[in-house]
Amino acid sequence: MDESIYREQIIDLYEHPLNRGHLETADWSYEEDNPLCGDVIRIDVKLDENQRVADVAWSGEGCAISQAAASLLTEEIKGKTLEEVRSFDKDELLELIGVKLSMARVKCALLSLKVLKAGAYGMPDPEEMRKFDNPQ
Amino acid sequence: MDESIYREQIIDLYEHPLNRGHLETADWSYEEDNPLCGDVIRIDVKLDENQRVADVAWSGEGCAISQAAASLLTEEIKGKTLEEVRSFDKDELLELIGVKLSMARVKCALLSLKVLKAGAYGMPDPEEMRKFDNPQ
Amino acid sequence: MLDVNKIRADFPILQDEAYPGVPLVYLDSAASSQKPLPVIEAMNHYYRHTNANVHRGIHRLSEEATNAYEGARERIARFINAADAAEVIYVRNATEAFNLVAYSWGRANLQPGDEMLITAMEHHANIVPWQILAEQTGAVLRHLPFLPDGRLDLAQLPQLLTEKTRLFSFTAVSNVFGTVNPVKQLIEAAHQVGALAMVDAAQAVPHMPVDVQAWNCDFLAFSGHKMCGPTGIGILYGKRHILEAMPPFMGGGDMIRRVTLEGSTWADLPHKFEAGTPAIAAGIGLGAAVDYLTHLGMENVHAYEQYITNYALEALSEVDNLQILGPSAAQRGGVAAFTIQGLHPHDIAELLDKDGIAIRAGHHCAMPLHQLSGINSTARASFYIHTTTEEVDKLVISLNRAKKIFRL
Amino acid sequence: MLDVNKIRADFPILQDEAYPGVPLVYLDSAASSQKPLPVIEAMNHYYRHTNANVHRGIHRLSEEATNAYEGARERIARFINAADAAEVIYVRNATEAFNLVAYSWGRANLQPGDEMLITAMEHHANIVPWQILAEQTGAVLRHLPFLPDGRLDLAQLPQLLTEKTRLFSFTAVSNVFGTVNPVKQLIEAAHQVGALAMVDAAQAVPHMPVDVQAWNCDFLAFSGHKMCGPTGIGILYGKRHILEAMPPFMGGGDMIRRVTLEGSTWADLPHKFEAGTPAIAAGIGLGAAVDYLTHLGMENVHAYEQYITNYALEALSEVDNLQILGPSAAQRGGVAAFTIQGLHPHDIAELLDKDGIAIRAGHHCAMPLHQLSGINSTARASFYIHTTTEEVDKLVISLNRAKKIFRL
Ligand SMILES: Cc1ncc(COP(=O)(O)O)c(C=O)c1O
Ligand SMILES: Cc1ncc(COP(=O)(O)O)c(C=O)c1O
Repeated sequence: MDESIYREQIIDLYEHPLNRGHLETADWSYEEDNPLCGDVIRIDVKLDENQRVADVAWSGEGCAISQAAASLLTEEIKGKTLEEVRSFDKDELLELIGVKLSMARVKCALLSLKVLKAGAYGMPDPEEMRKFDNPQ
Repeated sequence: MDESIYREQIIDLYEHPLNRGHLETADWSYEEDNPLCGDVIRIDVKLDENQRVADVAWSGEGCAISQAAASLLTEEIKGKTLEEVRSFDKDELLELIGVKLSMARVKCALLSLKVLKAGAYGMPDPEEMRKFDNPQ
Repeated sequence: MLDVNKIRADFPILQDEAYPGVPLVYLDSAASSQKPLPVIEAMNHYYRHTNANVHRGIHRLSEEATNAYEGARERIARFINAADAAEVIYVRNATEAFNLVAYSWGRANLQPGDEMLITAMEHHANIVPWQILAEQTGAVLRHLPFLPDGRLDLAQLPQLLTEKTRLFSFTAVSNVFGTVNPVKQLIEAAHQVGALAMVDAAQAVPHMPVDVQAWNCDFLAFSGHKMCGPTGIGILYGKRHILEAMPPFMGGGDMIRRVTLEGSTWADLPHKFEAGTPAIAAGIGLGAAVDYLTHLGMENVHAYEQYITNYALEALSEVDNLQILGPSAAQRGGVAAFTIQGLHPHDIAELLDKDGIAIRAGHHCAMPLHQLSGINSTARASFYIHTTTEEVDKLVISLNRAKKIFRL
Repeated sequence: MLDVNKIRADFPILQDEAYPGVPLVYLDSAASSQKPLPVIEAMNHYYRHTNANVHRGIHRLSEEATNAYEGARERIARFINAADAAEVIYVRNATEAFNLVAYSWGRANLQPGDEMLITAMEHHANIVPWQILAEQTGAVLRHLPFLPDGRLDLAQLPQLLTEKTRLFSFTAVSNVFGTVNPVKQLIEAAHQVGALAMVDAAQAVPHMPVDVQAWNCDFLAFSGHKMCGPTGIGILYGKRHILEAMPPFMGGGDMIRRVTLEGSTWADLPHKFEAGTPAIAAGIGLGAAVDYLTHLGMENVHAYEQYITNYALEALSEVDNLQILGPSAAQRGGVAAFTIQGLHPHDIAELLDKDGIAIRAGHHCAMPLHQLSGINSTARASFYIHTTTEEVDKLVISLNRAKKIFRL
């Protein structure tokens, strides 16, 4: 992994985010914040007839890490089935981000995944959600 | 002052206390304990027509220091006026005891004086009583 | 068996003299234990090299402090075999653990007429919070008596532990009698009537292996300072689902999820119960204490204490007119509370101190126990991993000298 | 003026590097201050040479520990000019002080419809306890708003502080805006309507002379760890007659006068509010911190902080698109919270950390203040007696580097 967490790609994504916005007709939308810093992420997802992610958009405010993570995550799950989304692992996302994060920043990175999963499960499953509050 | 707190006189008084017992007809009686150790002292006082201590007796349980102090104190106040009893100072009693006491043991030594004063004031005067709980 | 001389070398204070030429014989570990060097150094190192506020900081020191503090929690959780570090709440001392349960669980759950059960041998920490709670909720506080030898009167349990009982809180080991109570049996009895069980493990966790899952207790309390750790830190263990259902105790920073001027929501466990900047150094110190004891092995600690306690009980039984409280050696922890006819505990403690021997005199925060035993106070010697047979011998010699001074 | 280089030599951590070759620039004292050697050594010495439980022991160590611990209380009392050491209650932190007042005074005194007043710039420690109290008693919690420049909107005080108000609790110095509030005036206003006044002095006692008798506050709260002292200790000051009339908060050992299984009576102040074995070492450490600050002179500490804060505010104002929250330098303590357009506080803190500079990013436990200011979070640099102008210069350079990395 990169030593500096602000590698070019992170800054690029912060400046030019992917899938940023809202979906007019989403199958589900979910919004959640990181109370430690007040950052908020909302994710809208639209499934196709095979229960695969047809389209996804995110919105919200946050630091470069949480914003880049949201871009990378939404890009990654396009075309995945609902089941695949539900079982998408936090380590996969951290690998996509590809920089070494401190514990405090891991929470920033995982905010979008937390929001995505809460939406995918239809509600926050406490056991599942807890993993994001106490990563590793 | 003596270095060892258990000089002969203290042990003597512990074995052979002075003024130990009860008065049949006391003008006042008061009893109090040291909650730190559960030791109790009761003092009965009889005044003469001039408001002087005609007779005094003490009873109760305690360590050698508190018991010796009770003997010395009661012996000392015989013949004193009510006013003199009220103004009898804790340092005077500590001098009578004549050994160097640690803070914890000063409380033992002063228990009988606390009881005597509470009786002499007709009730525990909080300001006056506090001095015994936080000696020096 | 433990190598007591090697252990003694770990404790700086044991290298000191009590008075010039008089070595220190510390027989007061039940009140507060001494600290081995690794514990002192862990805190020293923290303040010298990694001090910062925890949880909220994005800088190296804060990250390191958080890792050290939360890492300690994880090791403490393993030490008592908690299922999850989130079940381990940092408090100031065992006392606060009882108060936390009384204020949070108690007020949310007790109705007038509900009952709580304690025993008559409890420390004030496991009496007074329930008395205050009883007064404020209308619940009734009952107590299970003890037998003359200091064991619980289990025959009376069925009358006292009933469908009305909501909580049974009792000590695992008495700090006066030394009695080791049948913890598992008592917890099962509580659960059978639907009551929660809380264990006062202040005198257990420092001295024997404790496994909260094997005991199946709902709450458990202990203090760091009695187990080679610092003052100012203790633990409330609670089962996760019970803690989660409880309202917070103190409010402030760190225990919230979100605050608005209209209202607030709470953080997840364990933080929900930890308001404000915690005792970070003390938590790290307790982690180091747990490491120290783990390294010795709690089975070994227990075995050594049984050995030295046996030795002490026999040695003390040779002193004329000395009466030891509590049950036989087989059922007790490393404390020996006693009285000597004609010699007040204060005078015993004072005379022993002149020989460098530190014991405690008084009611040891167990006034009801003393009152029911018909005595005002006792002298108490307590033993730990660094106590030697020579020290016990000195205790006996010093007691005999004290008696002589008092012409007994 | 203070000799900052001499002072820096007193702090072991300031001799460390943040990363190899990168000196530590600690600008996070408002979250928790670093500790000078005399404070660290006071605790070290305690654990190595005089550790024992306090108050109850008749042996040399216990006597020495008691003297050290109670002696610290007396020096702390003098430091804030309390009339009597019994008015100084040891708590874990400022947060616990608010909770103690809320649980003890609040529940005994508040009726449905009674009001409490805080301000909109409070730390969560001075919000959440009153919210919980309001919910449990039916009292109403109101707040005094602040102006855009971070000063209190005193024009609204008369509507909000009324005959219904039982308590007005406010911060002396905001931990975000840095605002120094008109403490004396606010206390007088509270007393005029018959309300008690509680001062959050967590950001005041470390930084300026505080005289509780001159202020005439009824309660005052602060934490040891923000004033060169250890974690795990704080102070609740209260006027004697008010504390005496209050019921106890936590129950247990040391806070009782007598315990029977039927009921208990309470110890005198300050012990009535200090249940269980206290944070002895931390109390002693706070005593050493007070000695350290007294030796520097709080007037000097204050003057130096004003100097360095002025310097910092000017230096920061040179950074483009950087916005500082709070009032002008004349009315503020040594904190500078700011935002930079296009750069999130997390990213600022992270990038500064790589240059060895420790600042804080977030809501600093003051969510309502941020919400009302229309921002989620800020970056906060805070200054103390060891902060140099060179360190402030490094902060500015590092901020500009951060902006460059983000192509701003
Ligand atoms: C103004 C203010 N009040 C209260 C507190 C709470 O202090 P503690 O966390 O030590 O209880 C703080 C510290 O963050 C503060 O800055
Ligand atoms: C059995 C027992 N319970 C509780 C306590 C209270 O411990 P602390 O004073 O550390 O809260 C003690 C210590 O004296 C104890 O021996």
